[in-house]
Amino acid sequence: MVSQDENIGWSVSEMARNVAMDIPNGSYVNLGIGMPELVATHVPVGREVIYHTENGLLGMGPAPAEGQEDSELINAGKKYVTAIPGACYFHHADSFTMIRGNHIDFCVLGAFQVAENGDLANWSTGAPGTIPAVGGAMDLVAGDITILVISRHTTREGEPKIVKKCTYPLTGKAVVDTIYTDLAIIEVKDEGLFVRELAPGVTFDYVQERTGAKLHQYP
Amino acid sequence: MVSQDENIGWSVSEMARNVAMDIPNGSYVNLGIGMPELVATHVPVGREVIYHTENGLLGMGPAPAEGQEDSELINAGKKYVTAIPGACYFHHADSFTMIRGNHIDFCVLGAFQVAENGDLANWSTGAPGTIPAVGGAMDLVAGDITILVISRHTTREGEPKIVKKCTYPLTGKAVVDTIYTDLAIIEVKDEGLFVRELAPGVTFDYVQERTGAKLHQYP
Amino acid sequence: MINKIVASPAEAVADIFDGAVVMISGFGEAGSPIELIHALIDQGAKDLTVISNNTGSGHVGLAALIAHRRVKKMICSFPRTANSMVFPELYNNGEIELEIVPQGTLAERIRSGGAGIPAFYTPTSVGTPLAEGKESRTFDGKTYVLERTIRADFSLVKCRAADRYGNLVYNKTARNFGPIMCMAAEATIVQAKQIVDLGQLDPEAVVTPGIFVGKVVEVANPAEESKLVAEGRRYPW
Amino acid sequence: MINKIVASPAEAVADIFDGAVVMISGFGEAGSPIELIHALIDQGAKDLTVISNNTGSGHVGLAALIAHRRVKKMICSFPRTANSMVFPELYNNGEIELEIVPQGTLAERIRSGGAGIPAFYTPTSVGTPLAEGKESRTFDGKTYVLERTIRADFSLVKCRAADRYGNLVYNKTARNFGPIMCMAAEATIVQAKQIVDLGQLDPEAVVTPGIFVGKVVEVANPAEESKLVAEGRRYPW
Repeated sequence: MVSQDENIGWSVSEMARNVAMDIPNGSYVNLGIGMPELVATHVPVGREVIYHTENGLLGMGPAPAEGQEDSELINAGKKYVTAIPGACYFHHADSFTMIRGNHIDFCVLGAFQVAENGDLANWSTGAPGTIPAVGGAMDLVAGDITILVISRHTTREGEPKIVKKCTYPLTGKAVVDTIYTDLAIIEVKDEGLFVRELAPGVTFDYVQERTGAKLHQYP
Repeated sequence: MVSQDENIGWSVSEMARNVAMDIPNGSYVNLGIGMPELVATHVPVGREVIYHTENGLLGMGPAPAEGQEDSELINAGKKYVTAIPGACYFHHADSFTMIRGNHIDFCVLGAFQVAENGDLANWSTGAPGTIPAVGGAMDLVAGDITILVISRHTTREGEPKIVKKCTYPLTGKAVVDTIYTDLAIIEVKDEGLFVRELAPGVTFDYVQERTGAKLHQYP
Repeated sequence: MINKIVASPAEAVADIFDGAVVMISGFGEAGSPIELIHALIDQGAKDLTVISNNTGSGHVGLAALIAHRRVKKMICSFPRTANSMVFPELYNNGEIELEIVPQGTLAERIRSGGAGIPAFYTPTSVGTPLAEGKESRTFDGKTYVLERTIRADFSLVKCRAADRYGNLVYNKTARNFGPIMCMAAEATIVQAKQIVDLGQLDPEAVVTPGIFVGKVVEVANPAEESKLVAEGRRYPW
Repeated sequence: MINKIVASPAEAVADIFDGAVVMISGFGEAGSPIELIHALIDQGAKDLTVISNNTGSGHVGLAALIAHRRVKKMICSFPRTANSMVFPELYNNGEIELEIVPQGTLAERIRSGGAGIPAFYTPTSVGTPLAEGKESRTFDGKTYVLERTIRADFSLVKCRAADRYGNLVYNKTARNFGPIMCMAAEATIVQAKQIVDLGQLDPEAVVTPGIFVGKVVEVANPAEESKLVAEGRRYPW
């Protein structure tokens, strides 16, 4: 465990922007609950991105104005949302066809742990006494959708979240493509983890010290 | 081969009426191409029966008036049809869900041969040089839909169509429930073929002579 | 004449028997047939196996059914939410069984149940604890698990509008599991916000063809689960 | 901005390559994208594997594509109809391959191709010549055959209306294989009778969500195959 200076690295908003910059115009994107939801607000002007929520809506828009909430128009996190012009509704089997059948282009997810081979753990800490609840997490990573993980680099306790091997129960094996943390953008390759970009003022060694797996630099 | 007096037995129209009488109010029915189509015109007043055509329509109505034909509103036999109020359209996978998932109550089919165990052959004569063409025939009999066969008792050449074992390629094994011919109504039971009704002036022995399998009488 | 319309939720759920397998539509409160569930509580059937994405919240609807000890086993993808306290308590006390299924696999198992498909292969859950004990197989170099279909004795479903043939249309994301659950039960029971005359539903826009529906009851002003929970209401009241 | 609309059928089919697997919507002439097929004939791609319920009629549309020796293999449920002469002749001469698939199995194989399901079990064809050589298995005392998914490089589909996102609605029984073929191809190419502004299609009534569609071209007055056949027309004219 190595402590991390709170004033170092990207803010959550900057992390979301980093993800958004990697999503091209015309993409179909599923955003996980929590931090991933912020990505939608950072898509650059001129890019049109269509959001899928697995509970049956393609063309999800932002949260409604106060007083306009509709309890039958929600996202996968059960928050009130809106639908853009050109949206459409469908049932759950069709919705997961879009996921499992690789029609979605990008899925942005949070993580408990990511292993150096791309294994993802984000559904259960496996702690005794917790009730298992998987939702759509395993479906989202089961196809060949590009999986982008957005997460703080370490846990609140300073433990690395990027590890050699996940200790939490897996969501999927070798599924993560890119990891966006407050310290770096890290790509998962067959040869291992490669740092693509460092946050301002952050060194490679600083990131490596807070990572449980070996990092590589591009030549 | 035993010749059959053309003036003996039910007319095609009466055969269709016999089938129609066995279809209760509220049934969902798929009618095969040809003779089965006649059944729709014989449903007794007061019964409401809904017709399914596997090319994506539930609530098929009669043929349109001349000049009202729509090349995008056809039945499985590719004939022009209409849609009743309360009809709906759906795609082919959903349509065969209704069939394979046993949601249809009755399917009325023609036959080349029916065996005493209920085997049905109605898609191919297996003759060399013919092009195989199965359509939806095998799907219609694959579930547990009640299968009603409407057919002349013998071929044009006087050969029995109800046989001990089908010589033509099968459409399905042990699938037929009741056979409606010009001579008799015959039920397929685990114990064999049972004659439920004889056409006026037709004797059990007359039917047995023109049948390639043993018939039974109800006690 | 075909007329699937019944007069009350009580009449609609009258046939549900002890030990029945019951699918209940909804994703959270959206699409949850709360009046049918309350009628089922009044009706008294017990030892139920319930298939629903969640386990309800507060002490109304599905959570109330569970609280009344009517549910022997839940099959769902996500049994806990912000306001679910009933299920966690019973589960931690060992008073209710749980089968946890990935959401897309749950949807596909239900859909296949309606489609006469007894089993299918899927990539979801491969390499995870949820694939343990499941048969797996490789197709074209990728590993998949074999999943069996699910069918139910009854499905309880909420929709926006219905006609006497049982044709249904839904409202926004309240559609979710409704259409596939209608397909996968021996008897599907629907509460509709509105019953319309035959021919009023656009035949191109019907989502659930009437063939998948057994009974329909109009509930013009369904309760909103989240409001009842916020008010601390408990069923029966 | 997302804009899937292209200017002409020729532009829409420009990428189809020799040896491609191509799904073509339609049940007989209903839903057959005749202008896209004619553009494909002009474009010249050959050695195609075509998946379509039938094989066309007369010497237009799919029958013309076959007549021009562009199709190496047909996968279909019913290769002969009243006015189909091209396919039977080539087939009897051994000039075209045929894989015959029961119609519901064909639909489900296509749908599963779009759904990421590599294989499923079905009761259809058990005990018949079409099950020969197929793996079978018993579930709950009933026998089923294992069927593999089908996917295509391209799907050519006809619909009634589309918007720039590729959302589609169909017309009556011309819907048939269109929605599932849109799901099962790497690139789906659609001819729509009408292109409408975004938001003009009712989000509750969209049949094919735009995510399944790559390119859309407006063909406001599509030819009617049966009329062309009755007139003895041949493509190209």
